[in-house]
Amino acid sequence: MSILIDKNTRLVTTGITGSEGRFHTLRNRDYGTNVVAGVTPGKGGQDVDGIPVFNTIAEAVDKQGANTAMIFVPPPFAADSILEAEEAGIELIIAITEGIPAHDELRAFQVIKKNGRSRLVGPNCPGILSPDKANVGIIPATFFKPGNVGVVSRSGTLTYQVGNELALSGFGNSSIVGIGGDPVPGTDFIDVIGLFQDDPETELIVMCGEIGGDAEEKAAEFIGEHVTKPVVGYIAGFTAPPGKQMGHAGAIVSGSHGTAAAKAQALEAKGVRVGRTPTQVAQIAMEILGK
Amino acid sequence: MSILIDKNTRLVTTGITGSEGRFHTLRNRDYGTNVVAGVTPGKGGQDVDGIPVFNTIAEAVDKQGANTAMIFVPPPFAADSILEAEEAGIELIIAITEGIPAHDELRAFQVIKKNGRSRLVGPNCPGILSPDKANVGIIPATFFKPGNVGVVSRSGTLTYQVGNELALSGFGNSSIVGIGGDPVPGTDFIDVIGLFQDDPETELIVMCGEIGGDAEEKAAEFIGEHVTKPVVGYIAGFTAPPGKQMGHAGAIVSGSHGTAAAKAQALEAKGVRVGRTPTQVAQIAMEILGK
Amino acid sequence: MDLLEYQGKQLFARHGIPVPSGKPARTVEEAVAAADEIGYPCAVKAQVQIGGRGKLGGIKIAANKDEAREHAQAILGMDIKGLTVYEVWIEGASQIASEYYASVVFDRSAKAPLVMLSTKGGMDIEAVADEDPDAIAHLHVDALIGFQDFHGRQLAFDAGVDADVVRPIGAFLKQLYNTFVAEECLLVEVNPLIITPERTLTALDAKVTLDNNSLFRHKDNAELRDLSAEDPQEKMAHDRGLTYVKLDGNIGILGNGAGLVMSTLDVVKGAGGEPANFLDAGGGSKAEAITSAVEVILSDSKVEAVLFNIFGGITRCDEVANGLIEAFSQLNPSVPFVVRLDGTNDKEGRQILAEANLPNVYTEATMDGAAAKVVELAKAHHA
Amino acid sequence: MDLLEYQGKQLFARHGIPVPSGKPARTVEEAVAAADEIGYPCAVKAQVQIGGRGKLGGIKIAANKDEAREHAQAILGMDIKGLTVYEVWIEGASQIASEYYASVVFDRSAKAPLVMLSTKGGMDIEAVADEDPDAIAHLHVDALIGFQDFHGRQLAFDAGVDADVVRPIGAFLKQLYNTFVAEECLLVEVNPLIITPERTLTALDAKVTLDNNSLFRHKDNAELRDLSAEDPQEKMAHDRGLTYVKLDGNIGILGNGAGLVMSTLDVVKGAGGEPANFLDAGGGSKAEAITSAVEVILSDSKVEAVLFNIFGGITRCDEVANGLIEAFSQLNPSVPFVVRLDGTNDKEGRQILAEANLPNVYTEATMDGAAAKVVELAKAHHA
Repeated sequence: MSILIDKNTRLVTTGITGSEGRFHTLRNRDYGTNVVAGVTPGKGGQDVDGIPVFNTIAEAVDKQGANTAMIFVPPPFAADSILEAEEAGIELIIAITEGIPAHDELRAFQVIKKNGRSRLVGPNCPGILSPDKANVGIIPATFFKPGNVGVVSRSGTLTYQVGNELALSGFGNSSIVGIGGDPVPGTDFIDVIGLFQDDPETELIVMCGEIGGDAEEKAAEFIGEHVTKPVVGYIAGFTAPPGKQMGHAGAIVSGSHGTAAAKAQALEAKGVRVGRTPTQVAQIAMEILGK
Repeated sequence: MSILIDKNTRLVTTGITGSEGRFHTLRNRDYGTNVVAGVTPGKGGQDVDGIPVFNTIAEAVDKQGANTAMIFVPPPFAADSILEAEEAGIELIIAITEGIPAHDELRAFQVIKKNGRSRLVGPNCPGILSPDKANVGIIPATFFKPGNVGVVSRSGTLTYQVGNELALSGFGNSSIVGIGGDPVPGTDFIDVIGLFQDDPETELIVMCGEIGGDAEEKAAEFIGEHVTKPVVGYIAGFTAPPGKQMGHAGAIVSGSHGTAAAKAQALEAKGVRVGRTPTQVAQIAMEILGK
Repeated sequence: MDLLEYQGKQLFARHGIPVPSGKPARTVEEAVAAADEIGYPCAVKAQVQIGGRGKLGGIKIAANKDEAREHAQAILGMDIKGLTVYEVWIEGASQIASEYYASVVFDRSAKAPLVMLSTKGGMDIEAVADEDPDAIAHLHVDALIGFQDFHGRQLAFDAGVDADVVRPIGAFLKQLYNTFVAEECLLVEVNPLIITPERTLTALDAKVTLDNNSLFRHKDNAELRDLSAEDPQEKMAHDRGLTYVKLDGNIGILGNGAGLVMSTLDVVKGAGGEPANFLDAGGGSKAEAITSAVEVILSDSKVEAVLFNIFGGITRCDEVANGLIEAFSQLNPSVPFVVRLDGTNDKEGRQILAEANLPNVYTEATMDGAAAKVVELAKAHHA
Repeated sequence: MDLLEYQGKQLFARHGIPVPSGKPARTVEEAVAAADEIGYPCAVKAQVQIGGRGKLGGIKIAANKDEAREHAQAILGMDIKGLTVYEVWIEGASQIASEYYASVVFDRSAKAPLVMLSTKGGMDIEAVADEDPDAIAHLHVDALIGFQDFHGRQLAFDAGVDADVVRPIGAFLKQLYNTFVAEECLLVEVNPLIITPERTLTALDAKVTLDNNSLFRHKDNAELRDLSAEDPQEKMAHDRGLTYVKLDGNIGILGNGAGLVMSTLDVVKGAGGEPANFLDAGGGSKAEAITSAVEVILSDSKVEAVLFNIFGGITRCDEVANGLIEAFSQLNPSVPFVVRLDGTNDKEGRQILAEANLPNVYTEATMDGAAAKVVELAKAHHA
């Protein structure tokens, strides 16, 4: 099994006629993802290498039964595209676009929460890979094979790095989920960890965090209360310079949260072993699963 | 039994230090309503004839356990007061204020719907009377006694008229609910009729409508599908001059809805007998309940 | 409050919605000066709120100054379906490639703003709605979320607009929606929304209904007036905070609360009478309001009898009685009054009336009885 | 993007938030002219984004023209905690009855704007937060609903402001929130928000952080600059679309993706090295971006070895290899490079590098191996 995407995924890409949208959509299809449509307003009726293009997402849902959307439009238009997917009834929206204004993200998140009919992953994320089933996004799939390790990460390239270390140690993956590092991610660590907990195929969960925010601290609380499967953590940024605080208000809000040390400590307090390098993560995984 | 208000009602009045707010709050208390607080910003710590006044509704909830709010503040501030009550966790908000801007009403309605924790009755309504239990609003209670007829009405004074005709015929009431005739009523006919249907004490439901909108037509549909108790209808405005349509758009939207004849017909098609005068309503009620 | 075309266009212009440049004029001289400034050809348009003014000669194109004068003379003061033209709007004549229809209306039934768009704009959009409803694209907007860019595209594609104007139409609808919200309108309607040969958009007409309850937040709008729609009696009532609609009969009606007044009209008509008006003195009517209301009712010379039907809630019957007494002392009416008082302080009210012993005032205990009595008195007075 | 005090105040003024009238100046003459125009006494305030400038002599009150000149001369060009003062802000001196604190911050954890208010304004609000957290009233705002009037009252009562300013404070917070939304800020902070002896409110300081990603919608804001904060290397990187932070070590680091770069810093440090910078070439890095990035890294003369750590997703390793080759042909670097390429088109990239046979370039298969190698090379180069 896998989480979020699999053989039932029917993908529509918004921004499919842009060069990046086209490149990665076709790569996703080559991998085996069921790409059923693309959307570019005004280009309805055209096709991209055989993939039919529509003017609206609603039309892609209506005519092609799309249930998953990959957002590849430029940042000024990305929140609009996310909301269009939401209103069209798309169940899973995966937003790759980087650089969306924070207030746009906030509004999109709140609308999705209000209506309660879609899940958003990202924005500014590499997407999701369920090896041998489907790949939606920009994760380089050749490094990964099916297996029992679920990976969730705030960072794109770091995900590949950690995933690769696991692969070199012989592990495959149930799914790899990039949740993105933007101010308002649609899906958090706890959401994905909860899905992995309920996924029968996943036997070990790897989470890759980084400095800033308190998503890792919240994940630690969640793991302590709800997760029975082993979790291995990694936090990037132990030696990074402290980020700029947003005025006194930022300091008041964040308190002692946010440093790599605080995050590692929060996770370890709930029994999560935290590797200090990607290589160590793989070593810990081997110890736990006894390979 | 009764619906919406009874001996468990713990009322807070916003705008209690205005002359109308004060007058009707004290009348409500004299009737036996459990008035626990008033709110006027800046007058916290004062009292109105022994009723403690607070600066915020949240404080009235916190200190006095208020669960029902009566909104009596002037129209420019009424939507704000409704939203304050909603955020403070008030379960039932009864807005008496007349003349609230339509867009304010729309926003307040949508917020209440989004959060799903409060019910709004009104605005621009006379309130609710559950005879011998509680009276919240401006309904002149002396005309009514407890009984088995539930009344729901869009109009204020027409409610008294119809209620009085029923009283003269010997009927008492479970509850009398004025839902108001404003563009965006918080509670519709169908909501109240549903409550009466589920109320064991109510044996007959009287609904008083008027021309305009399609609330009565929707109620007819609802009655046809969900209501087993007898319903008697009244529609004011058979001879009223046709109201001004809002442009062609208004005509397109409303179609043939909205006339008294169309409403009476819709109700009669679902087995609701519709009196042509308030006196006739009472006569039909007598025929049905066999008094 | 309904705005005149030119008031609506000026409001549109403030929000960046494209309209033809123009000027209003109340005299022929003003109209000619405006035409000169705008240039020829220009349109001279009667400013009245009624459909079909074009067919009745209320819109004319002037090719030069002489024609502008001639048209302004013809149109100013003319009668269009009972309305006198007090103002004209002079605007540059527009070239038209296509006529679309666009509107946003406060949809009470759905509790949401409804945006509509059609490529079949022009005079007969209601016929389009009847005969070819699919030709009008609809979209309800969640008021908390607002109108999104994709909504504009969706409507444009659904309506089947020309491909090259999909984005401009979407942007136009967004502006229209934002204007609807910012100005707290109940309706904004553009018919026709034209596409020029140069493929730009222009709102060639404007129909705007404002929410009277929101005017305290919109001082500029509150000062707008429509001279052609100002019936002196309705204006008098409005100035006094009363809701008054003139009807054709001879029985003056006063009640408190719109529902009760409508019910009273029905009962009077059922008793064989003809109401002369709808007058809602409102909730919490004080003595002065009642006195004012009597003055408004009696200013209609057709009135031959008056019915007061009061069921007090927030209104107190003693206040009503005192208002009636004051009205009698000021106006000394010659027609009979039937008064029915019930509700808050009804006993006090009846007592006050009994003690005042006004001439030609009859009290009745029930609404049905009061209606029967006033019909009888009106007939007697007429005879 | 963080604004200088005066830029924040000018932004506040556009939204009706009360600020002292003032003018910015970059020369002594401009400052004196501004002071003359504003009148005396006035404050001469150093425009740098760092706390404690007052204690370091960066804020002075001028009672007359001579003092204005003297203070401007002293402050312009001074160094405050490593930042050079290029601008001063001259504003009328304010009378202070009370000092409050008010802010709106984009709270990522709650996914909502957070509004805060305290009567304990002034220099040490963070100490208040630590020692007496109840002295700061908090409110998260639902972004779809917005800040309501009652929120303002609630905060004012919760913070315990003086009774006579409850409503003005509430209105001020609403303006502050609306500014936060309209300008798409990540932070607006007013400390102190003063109450004058006449009981009016004034924002005596302004701290505003804008969202760089939204600047395309805010042309005016996009043009604002903070001369004092412009490190030439960081500016060069920013102009080229790279994220660069200068550090203290001698090993230049380039990676793609912030997480991977941070991880690289950790691993290099773990191997005994000291990174000279953080440089994220971003997703989809093209050859030119890589060439630019090398130029930025080498512009730091302390760099003695460079590590490329690339794991290609949207970035293609062949592009990275070509960029590096181009950089070598342009810059002819004297320090050694360690390159680790994995991911999209990694084989092609390694092939290209092998064929180019660049001097002093070492390829490594793993991140750990690459880190060990670059540390070794840096030590050798340093020796």
